[in-house]
Amino acid sequence: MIQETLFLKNTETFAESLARCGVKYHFAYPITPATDVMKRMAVILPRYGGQMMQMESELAVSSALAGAACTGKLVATSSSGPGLTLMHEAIGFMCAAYLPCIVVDSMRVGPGDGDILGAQSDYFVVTRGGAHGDYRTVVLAPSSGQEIADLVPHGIRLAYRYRIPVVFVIDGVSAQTTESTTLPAYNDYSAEFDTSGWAFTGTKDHAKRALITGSYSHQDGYEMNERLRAKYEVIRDKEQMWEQDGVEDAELVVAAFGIHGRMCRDLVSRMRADGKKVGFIRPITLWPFPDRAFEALGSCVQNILVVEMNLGQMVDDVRLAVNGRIPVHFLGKTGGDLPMYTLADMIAEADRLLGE
Amino acid sequence: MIQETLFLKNTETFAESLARCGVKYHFAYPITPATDVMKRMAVILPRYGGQMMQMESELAVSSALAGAACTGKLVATSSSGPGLTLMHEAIGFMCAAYLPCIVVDSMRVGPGDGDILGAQSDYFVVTRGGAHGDYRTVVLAPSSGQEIADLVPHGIRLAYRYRIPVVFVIDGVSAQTTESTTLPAYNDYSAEFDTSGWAFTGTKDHAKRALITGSYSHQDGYEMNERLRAKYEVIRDKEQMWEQDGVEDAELVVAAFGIHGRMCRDLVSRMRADGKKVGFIRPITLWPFPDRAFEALGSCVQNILVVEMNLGQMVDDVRLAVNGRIPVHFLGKTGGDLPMYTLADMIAEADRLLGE
Amino acid sequence: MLHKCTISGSGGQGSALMAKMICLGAIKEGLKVVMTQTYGIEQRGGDSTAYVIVSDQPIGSPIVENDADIAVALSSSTYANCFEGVVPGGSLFTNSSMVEAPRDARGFRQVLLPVSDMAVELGTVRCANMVMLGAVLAGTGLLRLEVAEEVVRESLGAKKPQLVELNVNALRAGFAAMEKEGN
Amino acid sequence: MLHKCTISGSGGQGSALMAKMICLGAIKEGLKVVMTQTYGIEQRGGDSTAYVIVSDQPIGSPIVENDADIAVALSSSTYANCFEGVVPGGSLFTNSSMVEAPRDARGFRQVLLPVSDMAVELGTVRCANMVMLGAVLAGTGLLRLEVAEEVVRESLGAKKPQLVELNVNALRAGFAAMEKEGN
Amino acid sequence: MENLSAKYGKTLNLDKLTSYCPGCGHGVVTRLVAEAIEELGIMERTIAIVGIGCGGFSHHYMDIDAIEATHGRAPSFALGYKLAMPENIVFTYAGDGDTCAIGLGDLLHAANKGMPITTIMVNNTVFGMTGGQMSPTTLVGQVTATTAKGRDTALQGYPLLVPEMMRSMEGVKFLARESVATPKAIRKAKRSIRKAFECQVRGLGYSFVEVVVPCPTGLKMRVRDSYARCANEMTDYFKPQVFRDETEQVDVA
Amino acid sequence: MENLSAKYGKTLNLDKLTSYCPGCGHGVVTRLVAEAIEELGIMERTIAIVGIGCGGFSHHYMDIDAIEATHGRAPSFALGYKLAMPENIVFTYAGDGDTCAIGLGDLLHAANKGMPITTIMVNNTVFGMTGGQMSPTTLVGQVTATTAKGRDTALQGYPLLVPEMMRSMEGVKFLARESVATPKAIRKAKRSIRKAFECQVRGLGYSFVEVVVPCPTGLKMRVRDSYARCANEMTDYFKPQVFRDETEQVDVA
Amino acid sequence: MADKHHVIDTRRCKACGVCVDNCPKGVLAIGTAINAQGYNYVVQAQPDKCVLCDICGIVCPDVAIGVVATN
Amino acid sequence: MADKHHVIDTRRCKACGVCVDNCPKGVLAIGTAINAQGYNYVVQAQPDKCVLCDICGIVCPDVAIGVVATN
Ligand SMILES: Cc1ncc(C[n+]2csc(CCOP(=O)(O)OP(=O)(O)O)c2C)c(N)n1
Ligand SMILES: Cc1ncc(C[n+]2csc(CCOP(=O)(O)OP(=O)(O)O)c2C)c(N)n1
Ligand code: SF4
Ligand code: SF4
Ligand code: SF4
Ligand code: SF4
Ligand code: SF4
Ligand code: SF4
Ligand SMILES: [Mg+2]
Ligand SMILES: [Mg+2]
Repeated sequence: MIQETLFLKNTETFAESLARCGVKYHFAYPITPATDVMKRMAVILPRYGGQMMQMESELAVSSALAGAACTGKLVATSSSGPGLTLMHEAIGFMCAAYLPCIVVDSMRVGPGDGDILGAQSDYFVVTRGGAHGDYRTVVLAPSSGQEIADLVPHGIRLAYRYRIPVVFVIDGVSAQTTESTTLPAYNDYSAEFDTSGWAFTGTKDHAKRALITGSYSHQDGYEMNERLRAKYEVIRDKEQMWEQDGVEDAELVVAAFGIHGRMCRDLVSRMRADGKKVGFIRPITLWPFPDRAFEALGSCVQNILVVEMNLGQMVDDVRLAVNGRIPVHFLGKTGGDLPMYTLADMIAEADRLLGE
Repeated sequence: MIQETLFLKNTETFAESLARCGVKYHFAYPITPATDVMKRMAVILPRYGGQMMQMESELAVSSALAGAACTGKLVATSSSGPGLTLMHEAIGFMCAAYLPCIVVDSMRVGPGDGDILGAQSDYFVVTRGGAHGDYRTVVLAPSSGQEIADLVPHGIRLAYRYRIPVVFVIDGVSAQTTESTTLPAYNDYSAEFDTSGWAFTGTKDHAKRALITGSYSHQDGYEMNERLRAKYEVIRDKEQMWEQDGVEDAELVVAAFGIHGRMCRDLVSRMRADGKKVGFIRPITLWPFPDRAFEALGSCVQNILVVEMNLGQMVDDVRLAVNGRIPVHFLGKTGGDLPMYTLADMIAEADRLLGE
Repeated sequence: MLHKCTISGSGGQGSALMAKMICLGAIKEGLKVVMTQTYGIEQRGGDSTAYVIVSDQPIGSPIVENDADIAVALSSSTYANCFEGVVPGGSLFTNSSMVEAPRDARGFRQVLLPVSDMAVELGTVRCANMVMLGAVLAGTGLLRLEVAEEVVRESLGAKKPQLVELNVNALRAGFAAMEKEGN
Repeated sequence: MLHKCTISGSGGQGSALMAKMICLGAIKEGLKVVMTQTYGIEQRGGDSTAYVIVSDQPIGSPIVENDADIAVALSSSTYANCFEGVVPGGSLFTNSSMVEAPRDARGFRQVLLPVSDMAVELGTVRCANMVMLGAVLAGTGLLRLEVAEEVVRESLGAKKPQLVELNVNALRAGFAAMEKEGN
Repeated sequence: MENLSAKYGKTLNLDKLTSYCPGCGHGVVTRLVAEAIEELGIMERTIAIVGIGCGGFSHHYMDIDAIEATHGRAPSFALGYKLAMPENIVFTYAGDGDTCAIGLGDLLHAANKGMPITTIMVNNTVFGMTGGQMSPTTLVGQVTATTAKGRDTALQGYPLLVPEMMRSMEGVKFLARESVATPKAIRKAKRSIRKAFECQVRGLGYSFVEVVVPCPTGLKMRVRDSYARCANEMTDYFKPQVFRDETEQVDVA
Repeated sequence: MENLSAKYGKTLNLDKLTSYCPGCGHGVVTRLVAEAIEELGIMERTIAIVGIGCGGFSHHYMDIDAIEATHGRAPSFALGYKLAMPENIVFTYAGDGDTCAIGLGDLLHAANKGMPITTIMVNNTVFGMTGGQMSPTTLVGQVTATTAKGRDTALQGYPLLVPEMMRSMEGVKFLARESVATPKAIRKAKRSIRKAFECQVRGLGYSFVEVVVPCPTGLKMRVRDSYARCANEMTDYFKPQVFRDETEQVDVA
Repeated sequence: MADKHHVIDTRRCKACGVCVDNCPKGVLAIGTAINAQGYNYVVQAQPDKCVLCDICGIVCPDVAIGVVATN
Repeated sequence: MADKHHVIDTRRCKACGVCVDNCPKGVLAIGTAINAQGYNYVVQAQPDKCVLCDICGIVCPDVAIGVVATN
């Protein structure tokens, strides 16, 4: 496939980007607003010598994903909140097992079966893990079609470099947004990594390998967790990503990811045009959370406003990052005909805080 | 059943306490170190006119639990991390649906299938929810057999007062600890609450009721979440519980829950005996987290040490509660032949911080 | 140039398709577009609204925030919301076959057209969206009619050639009706 | 009075049962007890260690932290850990049928008894734990032999009466062997 | 304007318009269920536990208490409910995707437990609500949103025969597959659905009815063609039949 | 000291002692699986995907790559693996609890997909590893840790017949139930296990063997009694038989 | 014998045509008027041919048509 | 015909007795010595009765006994 610019739903952009960057096997179960990823994968993967396999539940999806990941090949899945909930067991397993894979979560409103419109309510489960045990996955939060296409290669590299599941989250509104995106030419990024040292491909060229996450000795359990802890420290240290603008002299910094993060650019340019000292930080990695962006904020910053499509999740990480140095405020909701705030809402709240 | 003192495994104490306080239907699937709860329930519940129903998976367990909870009757389940992971979908559902129930989680080492010895690694999933959407459950963390017996009535009342799942967490070591406990005489605490206003018992005495957590209008989704938000605020405000000692003049406060919290009593008395100004806070409700205990700490406190059987989970809530006012340190591990710290380890670390 | 459009109807009326046609036409004209949408859970019968932003400048926020200059209400259930979301000076195109008691527009123009009835006459009520699209083009100059026809041909031609003529006729009928209505 | 006991063996050797007998006996004597345990995932064959704290005062921390004054190693796989966890002045009871090369104890007493072989002679290797319990009682005065016998009778009598005699004999044999060994 | 409530009685609520697509088979099955409840006089003690899918709307059209379960778990919900409230009549109602894709394990265990609950599985060979993807019952060669070239047995296997899996379960006391392809088939389906409820009312054990129906939208077909397909290809493979009927025999409750 | 490796070859690793209890049926089945792999000469390209339960230890005794799957999901793991690496031979090995309690849905869908993978289900009518609780295959009246008065069909239904559920699935090409109750039964079991692997090697489709075995510990029985029960009560209900054998017919791979 | 008459609930009809296809007497047809749902609801094009067999009532997925007994 | 001999791997034996029960010639018996696993491993109590039928090898769950061909 050559580089080309297409007018696509962002779900389709995920499919195209993943396939063009090397994903060969995609496992999924239908769920709005994520189904378009698997639909397009079903059509395009065979062109790359791959296959989309529809499974009969998200449990089966994530289990097949884990099984396929054991071969070292690049595999992916896509779902939405209720489906993701059923995948946490396998995701935690893959973390324990050092298996790379890509998960796309197109977030919808919850809890319960929830509303198919978008939300950002999976922040906690993707950044802290929805399963038992201590583990983390890398979480990337693109905010536009182009950023999806641009981040996918990076996500694949992280997945293989650290042998870890990488989760892309996008709210359902953005997922269903259709826009023009330049898709990359075909290049299998996973091919940069040698998996022969660990993949479970049969004992032809290596001594017996066993993937064990449970019936080990107590001591092995301790050591596995210490190895994980060390890996997470490295990732925390090296892989924080964010976009920011106007923070150098800002009195107010707005922090948001995904669609609200995207809107922050307009917010800052509009408010700056009115002479207001406003900046923004848009986390791109939700885990590792870009603490550094917040640690670096100068003493000019009097307030931070966190805007989310949920009842307050990332705001915890912002508070932890600033550690009491700057007051952190929250604006969030989930559900509704427009399940998010408008730019006008955000500006109004920013103005209120500037006036305080 | 009359009040009596028995030498029981704490898992059995859970079973006895729940049955004596009114639980009629218990659903479970075997998993170490939680199986003894269901085993004892199978034997004793019929004496109370109830029944233990073994299901074929934790998904089925939690679904049957939700179905039974719809009748308004008092229902419970018990499991351990890997099983709990499969219950989050239903727990999130019950939160959305305003259904009361009791969940006992006897935590083991993870991630993956994990080690059957104890851990406290489910802190994040129980306090933030392991499923999609914004929801919370009440989380109670007893630290001894007697505290289990004493907290169960309170837990049942919270479950019905707020119509919310109440999760009891205990690490596997404590779960398998055997000690003498005074069990209460039979009293159905759920009978204090009238469920006829909401239970789904057929339209004989009420107009059609429908339990809907999904295919509602967008606006209904928004309103459901706002109702939940308001309820959670009330619980946060009213229901924080903790034990503390020696904090008034402490230079160092140790914060821990469950078994480490229990050990804090010894730690403080030993260190105080050596003239060291040490106090402790043992959260009993993990959600709502007892922020107030930490907000009230005086300026004498120079350091807080959080000790956990995990890689750092509750420590986030302590940091959020003190909001940068006091340095917060962490001592934690998971797995190993002794999957926790000894009193000696804890005292050593406390001494180090006092010396800093 | 900047247009913000809200196009709404109940499921099966094809409001999303109508919006997509606008996008594809605008791309043909070298413009930037972003389209977002909300919808109900039902395959048919639920409400569905598509938002389209068309501009000759790069587009930041993809959301039409009750500031549409072009609004379309194909069904009565979506009418109220649509009505509230039009900016002063904008245009609201109302399907008067379905909206029985249209409100008085203040500060913006409201066009009442019985596009469902017109569609029935053309052969099927399903092409009401295309009738409406023709009317919107005539009423706002958002795109040229030829461009829209080209889009219809390209998107339906391959898969459903038998539908092309029907839809082109619908487009033209809407366009003509609007021109008659007095642009 | 305060005793901290570590009782370990491999699965199927009954270390947990032995610990529980101690607890039940201590309760009979009006003492406080807490018992904790670690174990492997296997039903048989894995290692299993029980910790018992017996005291006439309320017990805080339930953990025996390498500070046992009474330690029992029924199997060779648990011997090393057990050996490390004895306080100066404490006693380690080692099953010399299984532990082939016992280490030199420094600062504490080590009792070597071939309890598995003794158990085989008594009828089944399975009662090695009771032989050991008898020895521990004789060697430490933790409980009176009669109390232990009562516990055996009460816990086995109801369900498995045929086992009572076997286990009481094992207890007595261990007790006697220890007394002979020179208390 | 006159409606048909004089004919159908109280269970059906005709004030609410259905949100099913024109021609959707769920409409017929929903009505048949309501008729069974009405005729057995159990409306006030009947609880619907519906799955996620278009059939999830079914309870809106009946004046009975209802629970929308999590996806695929309705049978387990029903078990829990029935244990706690055995005097009530509990049925699950869901599509093929909910019942036999994600829900297969829960379904078969509930059936095997043999407790008196009733399951109605509405098989339209497709995931209707999510837009027409392959389901376990999709026919060989059938084109769906996720099988652009038709279901391929090499990768996706053969359409799942659900009641056939319950044949060796002793606790299943009424077991049938029906369709709504023709007026005659609908009359038969009505009889089986009623018997399935009766089986529960009489405490005999578990009862299951699969109903084969068209989903014109999911199949992207005209309504007429979708009914023709139901009468031919669909019922050729999913053969309507009463596999077991113990309502004719014993009486327990 | 001489061991038996000269007899069994390279697949079995006799340096490691098993962690099974004395007399455990897993020991026999593990050996039979190793023998099949050895005899077919596929050791280097065979991958074990084991479940959670005592059988999870089985791979430790074979020098092949192995994956310990999450509880009950081994068949789905195997599907994913096989899709990505069709040239390898993938089998799942797990107990009745793993395979047909929590794993029933995954199992049946994997079977129905008909992809060439192999499942060995070791049925000891109990959850062995967790201490002898009821499983779906627990016999009627059988006392377990969670059925103190014996399995009661009113609440717990009848023992689940798993291969019987696969009889109507076309993609299942080898389907059998065997036991290890007697030397003769073990010889038959060996043949079926070998055929199940052969079925995959030849690319025919899905293969499944249930093996009925004793779990003396879980049943709290003497070893001798547990074998007698296996030869009588267990195999009376779980009748050993080859339900389907298409290895005799076509050849695909 | 009860008095019977034929009812069309035009509000509910979705013009699916199933009744039209199944009426043994060719009584029914899709109409041209549009109801509030936007459908050209069904009409009795030839009411006198109707034999009140209620086949339309049996097949209608929307309980929009059928024969009602007035007792 | 290959030369065959009987092997007992005393290290592996768990004294389950299955071979003892199945040996058609009554050759085997549980011994009194204890192996490192703590079991009274099996012995050939009457070695000369052994017909090298390998039934013990077929039934042993621990690959601890059986007949090996020396070729
Ligand atoms: C856990 C979860 N996964 C996926 C979905 C998305 N989903 C909604 S309905 C449905 C299937 C509908 O198919 P079926 O049960 O056949 O019902 P139909 O609409 O065809 O009647 C799916 C997969 C969901 N709501 N929850
Ligand atoms: C999600 C989850 N639930 C429960 C368990 C506990 N568990 C471990 S093994 C097992 C069942 C073992 O039974 P079976 O599969 O029959 O194997 P056996 O030991 O009898 O061979 C269970 C329930 C677990 N590990 N994970
Ligand atoms: S999508 Fe299919 S099943 Fe759903 S309402 Fe429409 S026709 Fe019925
Ligand atoms: S518990 Fe049962 S299945 Fe597990 S190893 Fe022991 S005998 Fe075998
Ligand atoms: S009652 Fe019979 S004849 Fe009359 S319209 Fe209906 S189907 Fe036709
Ligand atoms: S079957 Fe019912 S909904 Fe369909 S056209 Fe006839 S009356 Fe209308
Ligand atoms: S080979 Fe045959 S005769 Fe010899 S010991 Fe074994 S079973 Fe007995
Ligand atoms: S069958 Fe094997 S393990 Fe059992 S006694 Fe005989 S040799 Fe030993
Ligand atoms: Mg369907
Ligand atoms: Mg088993």
